Amino acid sequence: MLSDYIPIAIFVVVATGFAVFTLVFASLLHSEKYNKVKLEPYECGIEPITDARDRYSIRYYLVAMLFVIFDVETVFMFPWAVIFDKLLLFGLIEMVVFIFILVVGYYYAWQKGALEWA
Amino acid sequence: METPAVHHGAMFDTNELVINMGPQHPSTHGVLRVVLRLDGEKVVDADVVIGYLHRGIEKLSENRNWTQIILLTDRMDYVAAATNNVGYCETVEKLMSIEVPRRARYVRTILCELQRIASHCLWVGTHAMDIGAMTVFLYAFRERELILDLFEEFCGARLTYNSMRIGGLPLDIPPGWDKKVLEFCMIMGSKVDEYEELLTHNRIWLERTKGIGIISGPDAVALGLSGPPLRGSGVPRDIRKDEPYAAYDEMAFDVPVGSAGDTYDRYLVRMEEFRQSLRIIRQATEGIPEGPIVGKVPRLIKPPAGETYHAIESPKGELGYFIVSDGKSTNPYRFRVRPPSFCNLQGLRALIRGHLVADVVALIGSLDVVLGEVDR
Amino acid sequence: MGQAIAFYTLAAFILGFAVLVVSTKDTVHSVLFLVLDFLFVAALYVLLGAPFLAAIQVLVYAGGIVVLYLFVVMLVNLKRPPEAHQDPHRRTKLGFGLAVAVLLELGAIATYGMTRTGSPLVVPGTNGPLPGNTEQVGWLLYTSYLIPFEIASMLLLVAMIGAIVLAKREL
Amino acid sequence: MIDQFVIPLLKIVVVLNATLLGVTYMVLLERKVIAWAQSRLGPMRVGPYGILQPIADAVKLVIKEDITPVRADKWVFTAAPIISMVPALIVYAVIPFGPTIHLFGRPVSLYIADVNVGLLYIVSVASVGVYGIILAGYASNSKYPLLASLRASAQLISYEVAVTLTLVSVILMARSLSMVSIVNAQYNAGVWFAFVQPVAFVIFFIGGLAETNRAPFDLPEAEQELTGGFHTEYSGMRFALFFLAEYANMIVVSSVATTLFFGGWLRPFPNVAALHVLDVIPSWMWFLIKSFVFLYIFIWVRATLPRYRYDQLMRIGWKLLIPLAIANLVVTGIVKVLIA
Amino acid sequence: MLLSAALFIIGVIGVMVRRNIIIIFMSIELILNAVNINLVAFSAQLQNNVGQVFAIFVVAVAAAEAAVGLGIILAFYRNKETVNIDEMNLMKW
Repeated sequence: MLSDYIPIAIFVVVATGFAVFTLVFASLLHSEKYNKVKLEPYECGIEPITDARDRYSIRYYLVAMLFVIFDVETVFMFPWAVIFDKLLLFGLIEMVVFIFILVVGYYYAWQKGALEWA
Repeated sequence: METPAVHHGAMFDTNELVINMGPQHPSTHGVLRVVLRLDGEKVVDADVVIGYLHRGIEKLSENRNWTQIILLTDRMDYVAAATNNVGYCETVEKLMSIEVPRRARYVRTILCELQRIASHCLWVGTHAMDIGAMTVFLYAFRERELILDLFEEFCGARLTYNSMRIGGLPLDIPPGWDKKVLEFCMIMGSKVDEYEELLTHNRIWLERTKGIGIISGPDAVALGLSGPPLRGSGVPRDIRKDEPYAAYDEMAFDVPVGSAGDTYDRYLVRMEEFRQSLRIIRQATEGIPEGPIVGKVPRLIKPPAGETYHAIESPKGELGYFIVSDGKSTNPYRFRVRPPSFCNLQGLRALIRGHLVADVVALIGSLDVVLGEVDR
Repeated sequence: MGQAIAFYTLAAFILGFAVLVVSTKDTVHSVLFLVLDFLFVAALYVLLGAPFLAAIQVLVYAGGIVVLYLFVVMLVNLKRPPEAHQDPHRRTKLGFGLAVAVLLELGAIATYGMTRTGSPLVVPGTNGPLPGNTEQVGWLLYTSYLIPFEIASMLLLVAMIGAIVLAKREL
Repeated sequence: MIDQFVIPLLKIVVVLNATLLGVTYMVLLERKVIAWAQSRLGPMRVGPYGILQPIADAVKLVIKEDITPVRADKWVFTAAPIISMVPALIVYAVIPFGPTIHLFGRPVSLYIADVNVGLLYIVSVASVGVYGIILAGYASNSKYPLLASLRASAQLISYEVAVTLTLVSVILMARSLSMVSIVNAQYNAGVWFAFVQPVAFVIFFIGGLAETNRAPFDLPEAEQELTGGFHTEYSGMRFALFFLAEYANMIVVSSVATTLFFGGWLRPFPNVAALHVLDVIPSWMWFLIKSFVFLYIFIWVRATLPRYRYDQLMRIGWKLLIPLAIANLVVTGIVKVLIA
Repeated sequence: MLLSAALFIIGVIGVMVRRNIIIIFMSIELILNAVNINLVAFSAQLQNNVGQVFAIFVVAVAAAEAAVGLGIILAFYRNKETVNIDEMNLMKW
């Protein structure tokens, strides 16, 4: 049971080690001839006029928020799907009610234009 | 002016972000700089900044003799150099009232139309590339290569041809060249279908171009647009038909016009122009008359005092030359070009307002500007 | 033994990152530490025999909620550091008092819990014959805890609507 | 001890190397296939037919100057590619390349781990990968990357919803979250799930294209609009890590599509005994062949289609794929109840 | 258990000490996580999965809380241009 996860743990360590190693390895080899202009952030050859970390559209937040909600809802569905054979009709009704409530919210978001992007 | 549709988005926060697109940007077709004011991804307003490729061709021309200027005009619209040469030479011929022999006019027509196809090839490739279809780009360049080969055989150069002389042509067409041109017409016809197959009915392409950057006919006229952007809006203005030059009065061809005035219509107009150009080239090549290639031109070109304006239909639109001669010196007193790209670029700000960042590149592409011509 | 080592290592990481979350000046770094913290908590869940919950922890917390945080941090672009000026009127003392009280309570629970270790409480019927953690959790969720489950969906609906309303410019 | 640590470690090393090799040659393959599609030759200079090109690329990326922009958040800037890379690699832990086989008289399973939350593990690990992109954009402190990273992360999470919802209907069929059990369920059912769940497969594949930022959904790195996307400011090895992560993710999507919808390591018609000549090809080869087909489609699509615009992309995700996924889920449930 | 308590305390301290409301929210997430660890630990100790079920509910609640809470932060930020908790005295807007 738990031993199933040991390989995963090893893999995480190996993968991270690999990523870090390549960066360190490359940093030992590559050349460094910097100058001020080269280190400027790219903005099509123009000196940046405003700070990049300016404010961005709130729609990104809305998308992320909807994602979190949907994510949680999907998480509830996973165990349901696994044991569906034992629940059958009862389970189906449960989930239809659940999805219906979700769809109400989805419809609201759609109506309010939270899904629009232009 | 067309106001962009107001979406639900207007309810949400509007924080503007100023971002420079260009001069060093992969898809501003050169060194165009567009300063975008964005709300999220939507363009609230834009400033078009030009001048990064200014070489002072107009001023330089005042210190060159009349023949040397042909060489300078090559460098304006560098993807359609022959057209520039024709426009300039015809203006001077008009100023000096020189009769150009028919054979020379036919060859000029062929060169102009080959050039139009080459320019449109470059346009369709880059325009498709802007919208993310990378394959069309290489297909179009493959065919453009054939045209460049033809030009190379004709005048030895592949980009800046210097292929005209005042009063006619510098040299006659090489033997067998006309056959090769006809052969090219055969190949090109099917290749245009190939491009259309990849794009015209592609749903993503339709979604990306239909209804994007709509400009009505009267608006397009008011903004001074010309060429395909004007015809895409339904105005059937084509100098080849309206004020024929070279041998266009002897050619049968149609002027395609759009209806909606959106990016897709401009695309369709140009695609149809491919076919019409091929039609013209075929007629001209088959009916090419015998005769001299240069008219009666004095040894020292010195037009009489006066001024004239002459325009031709370049691949991009109305290419006009305004030349003043003082009648005393061997160079023009004033030399002024009305480049189609420059005037078409006027429309950009009106077009992109209210659209998304991704549409900006599509719209720059649909205007088909060449910065060498804009900045001169 | 191996489990104990793993547990204490993970615990050390969790606490370390938690401290970093609270103490880091840069909000984005703080969010980053929060993600790492959550990932280690997920590892801890696996250790405690709750792999399903661990996956949820990663999926919802690390992959969802924290992305939301990150977006908000980027949206509100902190031009002036919020810690700049102090307000003497904050009722920190009361807060610490509360914290201590909660700590005591937790300590009591913990001690209680430890005294009970000897007799694992097996509620009959809940650990049905189902194999696998997901199945067991699912079974419980969709039989005994049906009402909370549906209420949770209502809660999420309300949250969604609330967030949309809040995010709009004109309230 | 050996079973618990050494063998997994060996398998990990093998898988890691295979992945890296796969990724590098994937890049070459992509360049070649696209070149052929465009009537070009593609890389031809390094080695015969350019087969050593990936090595040259790797050497170049390693010795290339690595620039950190002045106003960047230095630590996050370095951490972002690592955060992007690690999830892309560790997903391979649960992908079954084949069943248990006997090697040197010892049963060896051709997967690193078979955990009973396998599918959920993939989804959740993949969801962590989004940080790499957001943080890359944030840390660069440059407008194009920042805009692109916000775009990218919104895109990734949007399509993740659709993909995850779709997976639920697959689980309904397989009754398990374990990848190995899902393949076995297809063996028992005698049919690949792609034929039972075509809608789910289509949604998954479109979502997969979007999740890996591939054409026609390659907006986050839309060269023509946002220059280089979120890795505009990256160069050298840090850029290489992003690149590796992206291609590794492509392979993951192909493998998962193979496992979930095309029977994983099973040969075609696994239950028809008459076709057992197909067993000549070992099971892991079947897996690789099927995955390769998907990778080829990825490349093919890229060479063919233009790119969607951002709002269209979000509209497809939220207004088309998600309702479709929900409907598919409900229909699957109803059908299952009716059958039972 | 001790771990959970310690995490809880760090969370509480975070709420108390920091003035950046986003960090305060993150501290609240830490507290919720502490609760979850507790639930899971008990569930493991008592061989009973109910704790895990409740932990899932806690996750759902956390998601809802984050969505609405951050929505409030955004609304607040738009009005006051700050994320300092001390300036958030609701009645005086």
